[in-house]
Amino acid sequence: MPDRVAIVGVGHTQFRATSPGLSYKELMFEAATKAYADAGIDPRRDIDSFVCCSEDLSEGTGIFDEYVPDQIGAAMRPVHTIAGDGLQGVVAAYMQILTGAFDVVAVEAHSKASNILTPNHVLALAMDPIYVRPLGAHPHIVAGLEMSRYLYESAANREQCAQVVVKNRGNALFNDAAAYGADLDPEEVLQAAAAFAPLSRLDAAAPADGAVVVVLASAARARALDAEAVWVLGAGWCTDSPALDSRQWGTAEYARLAARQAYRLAGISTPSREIDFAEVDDTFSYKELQHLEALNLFRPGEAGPATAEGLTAMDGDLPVNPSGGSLGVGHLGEATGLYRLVEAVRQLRGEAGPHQLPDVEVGLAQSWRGVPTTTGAVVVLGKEPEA
Amino acid sequence: MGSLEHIERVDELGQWPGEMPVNFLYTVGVAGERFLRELKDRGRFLGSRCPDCQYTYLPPRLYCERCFAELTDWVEVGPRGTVEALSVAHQDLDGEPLAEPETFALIRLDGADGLLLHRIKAPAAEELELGATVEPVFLAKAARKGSILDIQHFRPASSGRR
Amino acid sequence: MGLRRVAIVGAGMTKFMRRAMETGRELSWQASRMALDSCELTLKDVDGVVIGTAPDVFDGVHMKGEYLADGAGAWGKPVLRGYVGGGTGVFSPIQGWYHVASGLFDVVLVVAEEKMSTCHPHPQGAFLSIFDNILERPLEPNLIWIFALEMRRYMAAYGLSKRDIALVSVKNKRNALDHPCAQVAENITVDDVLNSEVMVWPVNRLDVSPVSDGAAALVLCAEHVAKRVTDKPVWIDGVGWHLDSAYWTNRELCYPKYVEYAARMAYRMAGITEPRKQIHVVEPYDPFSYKELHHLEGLLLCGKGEAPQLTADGVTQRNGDLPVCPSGGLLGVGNPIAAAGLMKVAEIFWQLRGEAGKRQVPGKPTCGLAQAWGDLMQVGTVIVLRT
Amino acid sequence: MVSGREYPGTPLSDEDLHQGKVLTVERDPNARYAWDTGVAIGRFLAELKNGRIIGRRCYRCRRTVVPPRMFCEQCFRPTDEWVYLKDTGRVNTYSISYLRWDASRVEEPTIPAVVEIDGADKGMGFLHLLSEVKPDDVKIGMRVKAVWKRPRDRVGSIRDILYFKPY
Repeated sequence: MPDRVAIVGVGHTQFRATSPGLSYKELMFEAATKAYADAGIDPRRDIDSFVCCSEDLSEGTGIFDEYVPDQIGAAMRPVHTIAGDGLQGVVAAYMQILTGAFDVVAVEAHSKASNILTPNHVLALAMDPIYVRPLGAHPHIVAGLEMSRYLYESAANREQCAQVVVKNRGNALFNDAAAYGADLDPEEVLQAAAAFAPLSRLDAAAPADGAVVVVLASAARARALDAEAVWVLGAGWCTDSPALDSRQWGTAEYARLAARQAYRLAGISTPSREIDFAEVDDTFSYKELQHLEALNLFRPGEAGPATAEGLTAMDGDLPVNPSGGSLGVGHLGEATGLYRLVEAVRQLRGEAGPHQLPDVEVGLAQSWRGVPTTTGAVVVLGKEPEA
Repeated sequence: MGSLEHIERVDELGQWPGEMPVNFLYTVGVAGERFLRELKDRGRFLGSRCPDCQYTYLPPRLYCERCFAELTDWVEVGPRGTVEALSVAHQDLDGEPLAEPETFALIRLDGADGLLLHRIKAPAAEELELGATVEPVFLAKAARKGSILDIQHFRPASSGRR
Repeated sequence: MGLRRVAIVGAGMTKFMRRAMETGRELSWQASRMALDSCELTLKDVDGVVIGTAPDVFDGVHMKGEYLADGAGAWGKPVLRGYVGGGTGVFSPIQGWYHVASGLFDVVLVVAEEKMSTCHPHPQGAFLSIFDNILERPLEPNLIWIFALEMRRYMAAYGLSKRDIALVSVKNKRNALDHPCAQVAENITVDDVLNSEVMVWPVNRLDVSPVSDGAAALVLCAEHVAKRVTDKPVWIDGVGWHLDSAYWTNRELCYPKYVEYAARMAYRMAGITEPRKQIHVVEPYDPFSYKELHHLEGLLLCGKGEAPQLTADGVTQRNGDLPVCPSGGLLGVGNPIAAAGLMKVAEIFWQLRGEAGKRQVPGKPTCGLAQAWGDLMQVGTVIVLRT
Repeated sequence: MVSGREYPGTPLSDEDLHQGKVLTVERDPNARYAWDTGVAIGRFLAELKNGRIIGRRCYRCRRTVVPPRMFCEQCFRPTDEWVYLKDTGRVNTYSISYLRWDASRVEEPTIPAVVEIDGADKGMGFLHLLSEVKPDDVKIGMRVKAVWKRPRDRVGSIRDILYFKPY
């Protein structure tokens, strides 16, 4: 069992569909300023290493990692980019601290999705150039296909998926940072225009702009800092086949394997009983259900009925996405998972304000990198260093 | 926040346009050459099989992703197959509504384990279900280029033995 | 220090080529499979994977790490893609090091790939997008501008001539004649370099490494595994990386301070106090002839402005007192960006094991170093290996 | 190195690729963007349109920097005030380019340079072009002055400065 690592600071901007008054550097500076204030540290003195999460083509810059250090206090320091989701950045920081060579590591991720004029053309460049792209399909066809397979295998239905949308956009009404809170009923979701049937327009999270910074520290440093620590109990990450032809379609195999690694590190054997709430990826409504089953929080086929019964609502047995999720907050690109981690930290600190859950001790944050990937990460957090 | 000054009037907001100023030319690779030439020249599907993992890749691969063996066992699969997932696209890449919705499917060709993504055209595509049997419609031989688009689309299989 | 020891036990690479028939995934598999075969391990033995690959605009694939994952052996495994521009190739084993040193992984496959030939009409076009999108791209800079600007500054600071610098190309291209994977090995003279076409003065065609396709891979493992699989482990004793400010036009370009900081970090970890005495063979990054000299100075292997004299005196020849780029380097073997950096680490691995064949440096070296550099003349990555 | 082993990889010639000897797929990425210029660069561009170069000053480290930014990368704090700079400066370094951005060749070379701007701290410059000077006559440390587009042609761009020339 490795030593514990703590989250000692979190900061983020508001999330909105556009952010026209600020450059990406200025967004990052705001999130970093808040996170370092939260941790009570000076990055020029106290942070040993920095991890930024980005993909070049999401930024429109050939080697984007060039442009990250200055606005997060990282110029002339050990800095590296993870071309991945913010939670993958967190595991990179976690490992660095576990080596014993680093005490404090900061992780940054952001979204300037509004600056991409041809987002689906860009996303199509992530599809196989020989066998998939020539078909000319919108990349979200992958989600439509996966949803059809998931509904077929799990016996979940579109109504249950619509209830995920209603719940998450409703939860977002109580999260000031969220971009897309709305008061909907399931019928309105079901009647939304078909996009990639069975997926409707309202089944998909809309993108939003914003930046997130998180500070991690070794146990010794966390105790020395005047910050309220939340502990990383376990972390896991995994990739299934990147190719459409040989991946698992009905189940989220990457999430199952990532959770298995995280639970093993956290010493969790019955996640549905030991985890009090979860922030899971809901880039598409059905993904929340599929992910809950892969995370072993519900048995296969049970996440849909459980959602319909309200078990995943704010006042349910296992609240899921009290933040509003990506459907309610907005999809934050590579910052999506990192913001979920921030939300889990806030809940465990009792600082979630109007969407605070009562009596929570252990929370889970999970990410998926979106279509067409099969990559995801899981971090289990707790109030105390021992699970 | 963070900074000491901000833009306070919308007429001071600015954007700067740009693009990725390149084009791409991809080789189809060692396994792709064999697969696409067979498609072009003979209208046949070749998969590559890993005997240890008992898995037949389609499109074929040079290596087994599960055990890293080099795959040298090429097997003919299809042309018929089973629909394993279905989706109807209503938007194009620009997010604009398609005049005619298009049906896409993941198809498991008979004898393969891997799934092929392609278009389905059928008189009543909305009535198609998972598990349906489909068959490819190829371009005329002279028009084929050694591309996945040498298959125009799949369609529900005419009755008869698979 | 108490850090967990990490060994390199296997290495593999493809030929470096101007244009490869293989897809990037196939190249990755070829190098990875060779690396595993070289230490008689199989994919089953691998717990985690690190992918190093530089800009997505070369391969023409968005989220390139995802695309390459199965070829890199990541099916169903934890995989991260780290990214520091041209520094990526040496950073990827550093990232592998923190995976194993953290205690979470016992065997990690490190894979680097680049397929630049995909980019048309010329890969240099992709480099336009690495410049500041608002203040520099409108000036339509060519990549070589910034190196010419840096080279000019370096020459001016120390009164160097192009002749002093051309010796590096002559040496490395000749060394590469003994490398079976080399793309541009040849026997040339200083006058050949000076008479080759001027690209951006003071940079001539033969001062520059080529555009390449290729892949390389290493197998890293924990001490207890290393002792089981080989009697010749090579230990990663020091790692360092630093990223300087993105505002490159505000920095003194004549000296790579970020390389010095990265080197000092690695030397501290490895207990190196007198690098010139304690290090026996080095592979500094040489995408341009002057960069080898620049980097030898940044690595504190000689004084500022002294590397040209070292070169003129033959000290850096393969049979010299401090062999530099015995592989043939990027100038001779080729420059598939990330793969070229990892090739340098593989070369030190082979040199320390006495397995470098015709390229073997005399004197049974026991300590070597590889270094890479990248971004806007901004990042240094350094790894110190010992037998 | 495992001696005698055949290294993998199948090299192709340019003809193999372009004359159909191997199969290929083409793609125009159509990856287009519009970046928010934000506070610092937005103001910088607006001032260029006015024919002025503006920087930003940090009260803690007392540096005046250009290009301007709203944060100080040395101190990690907000920068404090705008400072108008001169449109003159010194050549920090330069080169002579026979290549366009896409690697095609030009007959008449261009002269890219880093120009340190008067009024900013030492070493603070930006990338631009030199002209009205023979390439062989350029020297590091040479004094130069911006040559601006006519006011009505300026759009708020780094190219509102045509180039710098000796003065």
